[in-house]
Amino acid sequence: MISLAMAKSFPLLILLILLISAFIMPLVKNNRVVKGISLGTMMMAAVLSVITMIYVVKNGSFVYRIGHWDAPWGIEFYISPMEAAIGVLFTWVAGLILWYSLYSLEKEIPSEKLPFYYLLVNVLIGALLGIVYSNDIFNCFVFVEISTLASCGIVVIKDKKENIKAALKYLILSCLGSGLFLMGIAFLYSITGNLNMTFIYKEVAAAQYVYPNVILISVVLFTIGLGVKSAMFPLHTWLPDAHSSAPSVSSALLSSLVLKGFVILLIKILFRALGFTLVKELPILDLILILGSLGMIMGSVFAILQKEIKRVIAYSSVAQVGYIFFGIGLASELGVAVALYHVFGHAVTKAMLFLTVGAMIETTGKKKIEDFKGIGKEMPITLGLFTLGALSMVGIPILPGFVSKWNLALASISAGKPILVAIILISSILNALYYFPVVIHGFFGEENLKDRVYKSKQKPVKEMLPVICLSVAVLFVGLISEPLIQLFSLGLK
Amino acid sequence: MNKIILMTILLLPMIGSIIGYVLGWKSREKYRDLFNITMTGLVFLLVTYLYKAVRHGTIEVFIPDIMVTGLYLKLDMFRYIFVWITCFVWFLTTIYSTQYLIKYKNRNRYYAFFMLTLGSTIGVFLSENILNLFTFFEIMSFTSYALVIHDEDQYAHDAGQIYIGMAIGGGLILLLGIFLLFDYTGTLNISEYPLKMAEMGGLKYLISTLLLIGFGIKASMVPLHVWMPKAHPAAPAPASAVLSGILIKTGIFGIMILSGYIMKDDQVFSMILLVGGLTNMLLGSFLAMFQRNIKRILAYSSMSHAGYILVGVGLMGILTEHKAVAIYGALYHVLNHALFKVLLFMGAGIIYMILHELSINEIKGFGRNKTLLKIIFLVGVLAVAGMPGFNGFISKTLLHEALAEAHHQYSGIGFTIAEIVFTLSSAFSLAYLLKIFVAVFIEKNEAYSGQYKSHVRAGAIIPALIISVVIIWIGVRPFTVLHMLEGAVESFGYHGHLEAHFYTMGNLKATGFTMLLGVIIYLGFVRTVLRRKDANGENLYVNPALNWFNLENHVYIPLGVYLFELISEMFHFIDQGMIRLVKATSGWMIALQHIEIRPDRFQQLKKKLEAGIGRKPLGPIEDIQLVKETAELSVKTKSYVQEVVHDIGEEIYSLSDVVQRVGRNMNTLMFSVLSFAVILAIALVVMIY
Amino acid sequence: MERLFINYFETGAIILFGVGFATLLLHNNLIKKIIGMNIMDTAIFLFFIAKGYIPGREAPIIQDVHKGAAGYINPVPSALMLTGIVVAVSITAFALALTIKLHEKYGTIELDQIMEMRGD
Amino acid sequence: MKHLLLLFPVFLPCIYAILYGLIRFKGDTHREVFIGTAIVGNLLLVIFMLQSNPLPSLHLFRLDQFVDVYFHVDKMGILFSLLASTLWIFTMFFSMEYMTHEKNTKRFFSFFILNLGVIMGIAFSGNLFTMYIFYELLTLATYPLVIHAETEDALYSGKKYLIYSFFGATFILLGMILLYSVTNDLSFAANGIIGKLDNYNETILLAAYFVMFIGFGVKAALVPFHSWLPSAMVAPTPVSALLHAVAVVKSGIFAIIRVSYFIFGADILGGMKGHLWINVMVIFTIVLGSLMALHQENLKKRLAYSTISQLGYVLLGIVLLNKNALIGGLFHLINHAVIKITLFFIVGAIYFTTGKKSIHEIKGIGREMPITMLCFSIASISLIGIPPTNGFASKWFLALGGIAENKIFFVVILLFSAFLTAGYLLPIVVTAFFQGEERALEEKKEPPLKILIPIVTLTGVIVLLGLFPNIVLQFIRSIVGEII
Repeated sequence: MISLAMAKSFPLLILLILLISAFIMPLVKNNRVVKGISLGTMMMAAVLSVITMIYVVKNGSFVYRIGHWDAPWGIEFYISPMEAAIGVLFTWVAGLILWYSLYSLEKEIPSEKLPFYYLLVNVLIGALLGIVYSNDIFNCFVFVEISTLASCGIVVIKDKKENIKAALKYLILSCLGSGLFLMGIAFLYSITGNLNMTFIYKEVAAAQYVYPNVILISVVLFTIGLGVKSAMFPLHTWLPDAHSSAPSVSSALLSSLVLKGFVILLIKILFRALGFTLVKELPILDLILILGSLGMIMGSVFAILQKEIKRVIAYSSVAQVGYIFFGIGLASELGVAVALYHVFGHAVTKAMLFLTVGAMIETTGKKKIEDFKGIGKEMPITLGLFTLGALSMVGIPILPGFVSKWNLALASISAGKPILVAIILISSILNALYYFPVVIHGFFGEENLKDRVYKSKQKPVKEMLPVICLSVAVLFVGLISEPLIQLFSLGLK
Repeated sequence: MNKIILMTILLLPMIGSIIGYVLGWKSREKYRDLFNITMTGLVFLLVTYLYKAVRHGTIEVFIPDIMVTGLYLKLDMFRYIFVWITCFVWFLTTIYSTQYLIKYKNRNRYYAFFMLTLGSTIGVFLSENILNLFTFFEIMSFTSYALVIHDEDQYAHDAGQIYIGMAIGGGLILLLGIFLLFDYTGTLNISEYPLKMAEMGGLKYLISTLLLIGFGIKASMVPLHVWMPKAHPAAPAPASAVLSGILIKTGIFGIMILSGYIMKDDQVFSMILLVGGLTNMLLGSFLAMFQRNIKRILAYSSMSHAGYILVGVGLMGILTEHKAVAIYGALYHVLNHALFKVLLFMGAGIIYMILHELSINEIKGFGRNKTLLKIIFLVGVLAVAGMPGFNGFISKTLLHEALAEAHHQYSGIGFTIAEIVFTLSSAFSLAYLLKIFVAVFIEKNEAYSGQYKSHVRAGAIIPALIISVVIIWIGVRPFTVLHMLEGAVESFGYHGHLEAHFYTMGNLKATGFTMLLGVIIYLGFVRTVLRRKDANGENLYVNPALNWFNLENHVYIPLGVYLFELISEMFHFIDQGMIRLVKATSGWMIALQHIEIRPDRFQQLKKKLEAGIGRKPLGPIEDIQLVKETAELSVKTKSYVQEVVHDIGEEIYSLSDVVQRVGRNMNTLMFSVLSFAVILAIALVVMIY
Repeated sequence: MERLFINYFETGAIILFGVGFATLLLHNNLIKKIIGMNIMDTAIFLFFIAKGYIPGREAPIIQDVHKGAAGYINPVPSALMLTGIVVAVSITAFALALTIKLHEKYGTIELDQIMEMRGD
Repeated sequence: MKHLLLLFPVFLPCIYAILYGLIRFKGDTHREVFIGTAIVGNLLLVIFMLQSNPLPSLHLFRLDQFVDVYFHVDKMGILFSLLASTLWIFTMFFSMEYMTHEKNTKRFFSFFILNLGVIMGIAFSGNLFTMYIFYELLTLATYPLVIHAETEDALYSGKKYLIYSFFGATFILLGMILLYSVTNDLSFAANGIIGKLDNYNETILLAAYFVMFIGFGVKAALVPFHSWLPSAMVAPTPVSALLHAVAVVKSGIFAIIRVSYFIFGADILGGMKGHLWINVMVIFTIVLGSLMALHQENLKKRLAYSTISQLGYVLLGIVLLNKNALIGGLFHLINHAVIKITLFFIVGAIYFTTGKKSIHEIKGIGREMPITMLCFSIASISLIGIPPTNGFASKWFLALGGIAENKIFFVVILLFSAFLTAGYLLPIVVTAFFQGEERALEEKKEPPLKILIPIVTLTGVIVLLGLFPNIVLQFIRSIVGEII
């Protein structure tokens, strides 16, 4: 099939579509057109990514040279099933979030800034996809910087005091992170002389005996650098502020996609550039495991202490990222595959949670958890969707949250660390502790439901449709867990 | 055919109870009374009809698949005696009841339970399967409970509580025994036990002890008798009559089965029974002397007579050659006791029916002019005392003979004591009976001269008359009954009949001696020690035993209460354990949060600040300077200052505040960068070293 | 110790990084913080370029004759750092823009004062 | 194709429940007919399905060895499903009348019907995973019933219920993880699946069993995880009745049976020697339940504690791991369900007709409601275990099982608890019948027929089961024969 054969160039095409279209937007006066462009390009990207995915699954991984220069000089895209799948995830989730934003964004940000917003989103998604696809570390660095700027942009766009504060904090910390990342590249480059991951992999095998410390240092720099950006536990401090103050569409994007982009990059560096066998020997994975576990517990603990609902969900992201690092830290193929799966599961679920919460905040104008008592009567569908997300987070079977917890537990047993199962379970209990009260007080309680009018604040179903699609996606991701995990472990090899 | 009759005997009272209840519902009480009398009469006739069949062979009925293990009924001569006497007594008491209860409330309920009790009692006696026996035993306990508390006053409820409590407790212990029995023998059929139990070792004593406790409670064995002196007087007279006359026999029946079948005449076990029986005999009759309530006296008397029977059962196992005497004696006494005790209770009931009073201090002299009642009562008294010519004499003689045989066979000091006890308790019997009889029927009392005569109705007196006739008839012609008993003895595996001579010189002499002793005790103890003159110069009986050591009040209740409280407390703790744990933990957490951190310093600061409001404050601290300036500005700022003061005081007052502060600080950029640096440093150090 | 002197570029870069970090950490003023950030970035660029520098070689610009691969330093780090500088500059610009915004909203660029004014 | 039939009893009630929520009924009759059709129809469906041979089984969807929603009908499931669907019908009649006093009937009946489906799901689950899902669903679906009154008290109890349940679920999950890491398989098989493995890590297995026992034990009101049950008494009576009789606590028991005998298998468990603590917990459950019941004034609370104790019996039957004990346990599962639901109905009926809740209020009520209280007496006697009622029958086997393990201690505990049972139930009977002022005109105040008929019928069932237990026992024997 011709179209499938052409699929090799699709990743680049996706990037080009997104980035180029982004800069058309400020030129357009009509906001509706801007929205149309944004959604249209995202949908195109989504379709293309699916085709790429199909191609990769059929024909296996491929390398695409940009500008037809061969590596190591030219930049190339390396598309394995993992990358393709993540690409599909990013484009689709972003597409759905954008769809939702069509109806709600204007209520949060001034309409003259709308084109810039969509510009930033397109750039952001393009950069994230670049991080995912690219096989060149430095190229990744550039994309990381672009995405950082763009994500700061979509935080600050609301133009409120706390947004700016949060964005500045985010920016400074991100910048520190990218600094470390760049330093890491420098170290790695100094011993391997390459920036292309495939080549680094080849060189590093020889170099590890000559320069063991350099590899160690560079790995630490990568981990911490990317850890800051992906809110690894004690470095997460920017996240709650940024995520909770941003417009809910931005929060959804940031939480579900942006964090994940950096995690994917870390995985790529650790397991593709350095290689499984090498990394396994390094103590870095233990560090990641410890920090991941800490994040799982402490993120939830912090979430329990919060009063604003968006902050709760933001802290929940910290905990969920902890799961991902936990999976990486297990140093087994299953562990990493499950971590990748959790990227998937968490992306769809968290997007859904942020959007539903956004809808609730939008209609009620309130932020505190206690203000949402009895909301289930006013917005049954919204809270119902929220409940689904919460159930997934807590770990109810079939839903993705459960699947990843289950597999993480199995992986930790097979890694010979059964005690970690306790951490997983404690973390799920803690999850339940902060998600369920919202649901219970939302739906039940005589006092809570007094004076509430049924469906009085419900948004039209049309506007909630993207979220419903996300909920379907949640179920879908839960159902196809097994092939996905297999796909990922395939992609890692 | 016989099988169907057997089933009918069992089911008829139960069905009859329901029909009677429904009849009584429509307030056609006459029909119901008639119906009940007919029912019991019919049952009695049917049982009598079966006599011939049973003489020829046992009747067995087995219905599988119901009540878990199936229903296995058996009627042999041994059981026949119990069944027959039950039906006979019940028939008469039913007639009696129609009269007695005429002014009582809840008659309908009474009859229903009365009939149910009959059915279950028959069931107990008919069961071959020990589980069936237990089943009927329990039903009987429950149905008779309703009879005990019929009056529904406080006394009845108290008595009923002890009664049902002990009955259930005993039943469960019995059940435990049955479980073990079944587990080790694999069978529930009573007649199969002798073979199976023979092979069992020491465990059989555990089993037999459990079973003995279970049955012993019903048979009012010391020290399990505490319910009895309370429960029997509490019930209406006809109910007391059957409780005392028949229901005790269910316990006896169980013990006989235990001794004769299950333990198969084990020496040790029989010895225990003998000792227990003797204790019962002595204690029952001794305590009876002290009582003032007629029914209570009779209840203790029943206890004493249960002892006689137990002695017989015990001797059954101890004797090797002349076992038959003991068996005859025991069974005979079962029969006799049922008769004369029912008679006496009926007499007491008639008195109660008229006077609503049972204390002999109140009713003394009541029966002086009531000849018929006096005669009937006298017959009962003499029968209990064992006067020759009455049935009590026959069985007592047999028992005494058995005891003498045992003495002869083993010749130990123990048996000498046993004989003394036997004689003594017979003497006591006479003493307490004389106490009643003299007080009620011989002494003079102005209040009761002549009147009330018309109140004694035929319905009440006729059954009593019938029983007295039977008593005398048995006393005169003992061998008729002995003939009947022959078959029963065969059930225990002994053949041949007894050539006993009752009216010999020796027996009469012994009886005479006992009687004399009894009279002496009556005159020397009962009349002198237990009778005091009260303020009005009247002679009244007192009961010093009331203040004596009392098993129930001094042992069982305190023990039970303390144990119960203790366990309850423990389990209360466990019950709330989980929640308490959580609450305590959270309490500790909260306490931890409120731990004061250097309160003195901040308190001082706070005080200073508070003092600073409104006037010129002094102090080197910058804050205070600030406060001072603002304080002077306006009243509005004053409140603001107060807030500040409050804040400072509150903010750093406790650990939780500190934590909050730290939390807030953690969100600052400074902290973020710092933590970043720290993590980086740590990671690098850890990695490289 | 000796190695520190031999690799004086790297050593200098690390020291510079430390200076930048300290500036970022310790200063309250946002502008100073951003300057610190820039110093750090510069340190990294220095470090990276030092990796590509080989003493005694020429810049990889062909003048007159081509000296062969042995004659020039590694051009890749230098090229990369060009990109890096661009990125750093853009971030600095963004950070400064935010600072201006903050100043508009809060009237100060001292971070502790901004943090004091919580909420509204 | 007929395997698909299996889905109907499970999912049809869910559809009914949704329909019930959507349809606006014209009158009460329509409504009641709808509910009736749903519930009776389900029973008929189950019976119809059981006719087919071989018994149906169905993989609804299957991702791998673990995520495998698998339904399978076996005798154990039949027992449970029939028990549940039968008792559901009684409860339905009862609640139609009873709920006229309460508000929010619509939600009540929706969830009432829904729960039936969930229970069917539990009964027909073919592996632990499926069961776990339905088990969790049960928690969620019963929650609205528990907090029906929506008072503060009710919400508090509901919270307690949820917290306990989810702690339990977490334990179960932990157990499943441990188990799966050893077996790689979670399907139920008659003699356990562990026995088929060549070698296994006994420590992990023991831990898995222990943890799962506790996890499922939370629903089965295992001491010390029981205290949600007495507090859940704030729910309306039909709910309490169901919670106690079949829906929640029995599903816990059922799950423990599944785990013990269909995953581990009696031999393996017997060999693991880890039973001491479990036995201790079970014994505490038995004694604590009856002891605490003695202290309760509120009738429903008394019954709730009684349930704890009786569930202890059933658990005892399960953990003793021999045939007789298991027969006793299973039989008691049925008996207790029938007895307890009757008792609850009666307490509910008393509340419904007179508004009385505690013991001291009901003096002499036996005169006003003789039939009802007669039924109560019979049920009480049966619960105490006095022959010839069904309660005795099951205790008989339990005790035999206990003795067979050479542990006479268990029997002593059983009997002690029976004594306490008498202590807390008989006073109610006595108070009702034999106390209180006798009124001149005793007017009968029997509850309405819709309440009375279920009570009387169930009492009839109790008596019948006591007199002729062998029909059921035969079936239970065949189950037990297969799994031990």
